[in-house]
Amino acid sequence: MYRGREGQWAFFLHRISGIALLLWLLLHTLNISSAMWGPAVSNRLMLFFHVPIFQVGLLLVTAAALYHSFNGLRIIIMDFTGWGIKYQRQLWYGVIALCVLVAVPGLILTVPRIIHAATHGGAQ
Amino acid sequence: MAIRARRYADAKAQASSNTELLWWVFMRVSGLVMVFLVLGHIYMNFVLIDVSTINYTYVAERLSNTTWKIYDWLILVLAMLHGMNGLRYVMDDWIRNPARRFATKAVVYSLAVLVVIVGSFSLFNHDFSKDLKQAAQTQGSVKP
Amino acid sequence: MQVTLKVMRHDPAKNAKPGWQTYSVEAEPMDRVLDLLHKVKWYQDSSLAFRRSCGHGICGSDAMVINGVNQLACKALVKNLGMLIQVEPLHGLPVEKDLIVNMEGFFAAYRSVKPYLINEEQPPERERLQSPEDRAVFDTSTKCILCAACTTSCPVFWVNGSYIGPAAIVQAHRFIFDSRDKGLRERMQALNASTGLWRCRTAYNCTEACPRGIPVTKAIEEVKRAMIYDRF
Amino acid sequence: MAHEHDVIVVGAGGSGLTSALYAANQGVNVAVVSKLYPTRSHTGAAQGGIGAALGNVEEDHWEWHMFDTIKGGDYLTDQDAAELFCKEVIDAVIELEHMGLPFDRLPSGKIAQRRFGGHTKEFGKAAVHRAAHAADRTGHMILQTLYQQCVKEGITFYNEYHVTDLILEGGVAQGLVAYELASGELHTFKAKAIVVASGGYGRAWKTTSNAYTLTGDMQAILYRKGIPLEDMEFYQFHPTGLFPLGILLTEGARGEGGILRNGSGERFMERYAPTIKDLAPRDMVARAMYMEVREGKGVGPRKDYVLLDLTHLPPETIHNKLPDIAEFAQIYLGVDPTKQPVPVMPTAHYAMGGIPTTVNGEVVTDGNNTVVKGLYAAGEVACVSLHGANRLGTNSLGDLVVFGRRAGVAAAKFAKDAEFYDFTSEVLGPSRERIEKILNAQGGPSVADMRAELQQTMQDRASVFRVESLLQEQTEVLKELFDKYEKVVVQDRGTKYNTELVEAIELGYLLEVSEATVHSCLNRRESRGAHAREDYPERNDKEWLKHTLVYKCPNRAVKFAYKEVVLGKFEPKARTY
Ligand SMILES: Cc1cc2nc3c(=O)[nH]c(=O)nc-3n(C[C@H](O)[C@H](O)[C@H](O)COP(=O)(O)OP(=O)(O)OC[C@H]3O[C@@H](n4cnc5c(N)ncnc54)[C@H](O)[C@@H]3O)c2cc1C
Ligand code: HEM
Ligand code: SF4
Ligand code: F3S
Ligand code: FES
Repeated sequence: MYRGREGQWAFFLHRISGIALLLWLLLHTLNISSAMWGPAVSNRLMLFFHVPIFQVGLLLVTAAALYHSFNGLRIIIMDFTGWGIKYQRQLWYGVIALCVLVAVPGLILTVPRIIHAATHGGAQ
Repeated sequence: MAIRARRYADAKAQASSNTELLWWVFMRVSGLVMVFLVLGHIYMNFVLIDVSTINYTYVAERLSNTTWKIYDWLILVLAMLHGMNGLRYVMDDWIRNPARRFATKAVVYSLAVLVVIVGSFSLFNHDFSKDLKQAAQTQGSVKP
Repeated sequence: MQVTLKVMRHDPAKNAKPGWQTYSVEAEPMDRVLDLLHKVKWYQDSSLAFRRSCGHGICGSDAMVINGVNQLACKALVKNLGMLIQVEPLHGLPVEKDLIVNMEGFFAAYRSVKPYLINEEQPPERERLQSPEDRAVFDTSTKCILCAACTTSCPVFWVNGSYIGPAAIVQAHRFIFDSRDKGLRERMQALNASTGLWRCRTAYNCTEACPRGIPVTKAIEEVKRAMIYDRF
Repeated sequence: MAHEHDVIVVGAGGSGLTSALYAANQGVNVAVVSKLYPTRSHTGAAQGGIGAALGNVEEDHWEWHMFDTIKGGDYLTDQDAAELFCKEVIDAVIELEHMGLPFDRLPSGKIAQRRFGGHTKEFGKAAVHRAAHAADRTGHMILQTLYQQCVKEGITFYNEYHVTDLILEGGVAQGLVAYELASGELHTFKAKAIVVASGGYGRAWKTTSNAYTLTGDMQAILYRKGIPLEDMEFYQFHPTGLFPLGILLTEGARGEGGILRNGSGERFMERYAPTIKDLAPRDMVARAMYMEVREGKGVGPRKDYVLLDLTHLPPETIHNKLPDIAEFAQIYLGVDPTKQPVPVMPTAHYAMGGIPTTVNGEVVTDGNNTVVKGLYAAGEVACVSLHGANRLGTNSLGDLVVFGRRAGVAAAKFAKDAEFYDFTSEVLGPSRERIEKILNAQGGPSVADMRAELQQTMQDRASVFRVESLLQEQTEVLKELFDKYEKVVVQDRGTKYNTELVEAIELGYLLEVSEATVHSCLNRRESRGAHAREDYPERNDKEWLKHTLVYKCPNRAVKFAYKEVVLGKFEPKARTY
């Protein structure tokens, strides 16, 4: 295994999160579009996606979205400014910090909801 | 083998186009726009409400609103283009066998087009207000 | 002191699979990894194959993966590496034997960026003038010794060998930013291709790996910008 | 496999690439055969600069440069070569600039120049700014620029092909045999003209600034074929080798103001060369350093080195003008030259001698300049003789481009009117036998042990100071080593990248050039330039103002002939600075 540093891991994560987002985008679009076929089909699909495992997956995808967005901004800064390259490492730590900063309240908000849903057999 | 250091004579046909440059710029621009769209989307559907309560009615109501139609369609198209081009990079990198790469790309791009079409239909060609009314009639009220 | 040197060996004639071989070598803290390899080759196992020439980081022959990162064996000192030193051939290029990799693809990429001054104007009788400031702009990229440490540290190159690679882009930078050069458009052909510089994902491994201290990623980004500003 | 090219150049250093480039410009088909990738050649290690009387910083004239070259060479320099060189090197530097070489610049935009050892104004009055440079990687930039031009011209390269033989029939060069490292195959090359540009042989000594690959290959191959080697006793030891590794710290460090100090901190060069002090020619500085150490004025626990002091220079000067050597000191000794003086001692550096040639690079076989048809040589491998008994710093890079060009043009012109000679793959025979003998040997000495012995004994008996008894001993040592070499064994019997076999072959070359060197040292009973005989401390113009030609004879004997020194403008005078 090559001992790369921050830049390498930033890239690996960016790529993986991008792919995850894309995968989710496909599922999500189909899921939402199912509304076209009326409430019966649609609600069944949505219920299917409301099982806890998908909920946790959704949390991960959200984390991916956060990381990908913030790191995307880091990349854009590096692409167009000299200091972005100079401080790329610090910027990356900034990205991680931002993700954590946003994720913690998010988790505090959503985890109880998921647990609630899981223990009460769904939101309905 | 002898090495012939030649003038880059066989500069490939692809070389003279700016496609790659333009895609690269597009990735930044679309990314920049999407930061707001996607974070907004997350905020609205994850924080403001409990995702696990989302159901047909919520969706149908949202999809009846023109602003949201445009908002969602923008995300869909931008993310699709951005993500698919990203995936193209990934496929170029990870699938080294030309035949296999071609096949994968064909499948993936077809899928992408399909999804965009389905998504766009649901946004613009489907009258959810009618559906909603129907639903209300048949089921009584639709519980949130 | 006694250090353990683990070398990834591959003899194409004997066995198909590469494998680690371990040697115990007497070493001083100021010894170079190249010295250790020589000690093995000269006094323990002379079949060990690697390239080297100058012995002090100027010819670019002996880039290899040392303790997980690309370095020149002649610039990596034992005191900075510890008692267990692992040496592998560069990643991403076909291994010919032990630590020797095939460099043809690497040099082909180099040639593709037209790595020579392009200026069709008749030069003056004496030297062309260039201010020290103009000269400074591309100074670091002139340091490149074509050792391939950067290109073979690039995660994109590992999986996509047709990527032109940072070394070639540094060479392009060396000329594009030379006030005497007029070849930006010509070089764009190779750089703009789908295997060109837009494949760079700013992973910075190249910058970390460069034994000449060239800010490789910075150079790449400058070339990207130069091309974009040329188009828009 | 068999190949055919009008002109084939052996070696892809500065001289080889220049030859190839100018030969190609003449419209002939050119190929370069090199045992290294071109950019790995040792020209890339040259640091300080290329000397030319551009006069960009201060007034300068080619005559002054010529005088310095001749005086630096202790009047053994051929003055026709020196005159031509000092004129043409000016154009050569301009031409390199036109090719794109990124010289450092003056505020006016002109090429910057620095002072260098032995380069003076007004025939010795004071040091002059003559060395055009690109930081302290001038050689690197020359090598890169020349290779770039070769890429542009589409010259054919055979990289990692090790030349093992030269086909010479009836005084005519016809082709080459080379061993391809990647496959272990032998190849034949037919050529109408061959330019030999394979560099020096510093690896004959233990402490050297030279690359592991500088083993005197083509000198040895031609020597074995009966072609003489000229002035082999003149081997330059560069004063400032990083102690104890031998890695070079450019003279440019002293050009920028660096000072040599002994154990008591004294600037001892003031005693040896009152006018130009630390910028005296290399032979003098190297001897002075040895004298200091001998007199117990050295530094360190064993008092066996001296110090190069740069601490009084502004740190920016060091970082901008000498970045690489600052890094060498930092990496290999852990010494920061902006804060601490750097331990240095002389290191084997440059061969003034080599294959005798005319000013057009034609290889000659005797004192009457009898030419070998179709055979040319340039660069460190050759002896024009521009450097005489001692080369001035920066004159080698100039030599590469000036005489590389002359050899390339002459070879191309010759090739235009010549035909390919007919030979079959039988010519591979001797090379194949040599290789198979090594591969099949059993129970003999190892390459590494033998080479270590050679290098140590050469260091002890034939380095800066020389004396009859030790040299005599060394000839005996060499005879023994030759005997042992007959049985040398290798462990690696493979065909792909058999680098051990290559080292074994190179050891054979080192033995040959060492033999030529030691015998030439023994033969010249005077002290001149880099050749310092303790038993004959004076220069003796009456008997020894002539070039040595050493020939290999059967039974490990040698014979000598001599060649007149071309005199002219400058009469031999005592050499003081
Ligand atoms: C550390 C250092 C610093 C120096 N600094 C300066 C300086 O500042 N100024 C200056 O003027 N001079 C300097 N010199 C001297 C100068 O650099 C050299 O003399 C010069 O570069 C030699 O060039 P070349 O072309 O003759 O040979 P090299 O550059 O040594 O090239 C030899 C070529 O021959 C090939 N070759 C050798 N044997 C074979 C074979 N058997 N088969 C095939 N190919 C073969 C090699 O592959 C290589 O390509 C310095 C030298 C050293 C060592
Ligand atoms: C939210 C805002 C987003 C921003 C700021 C953003 C930014 C970026 C940027 C700048 C790149 C280019 C990386 C490079 O060239 O090195 C990129 C690549 C990528 N993006 Fe996004 N992106 C965003 C959203 C998305 C979404 C929603 C998806 C999925 C649909 C996605 C999928 C990808 C993929 C797959 C890649 C390719 C990764 C690679 O080649 O390594 N991105 N993104
Ligand atoms: S940029 Fe640095 S790492 Fe890359 S080839 Fe050049 S010197 Fe080596
Ligand atoms: S490691 Fe590779 S991705 Fe770009 S920054 Fe360097 S070339
Ligand atoms: S041997 Fe030349 S760079 Fe290491």
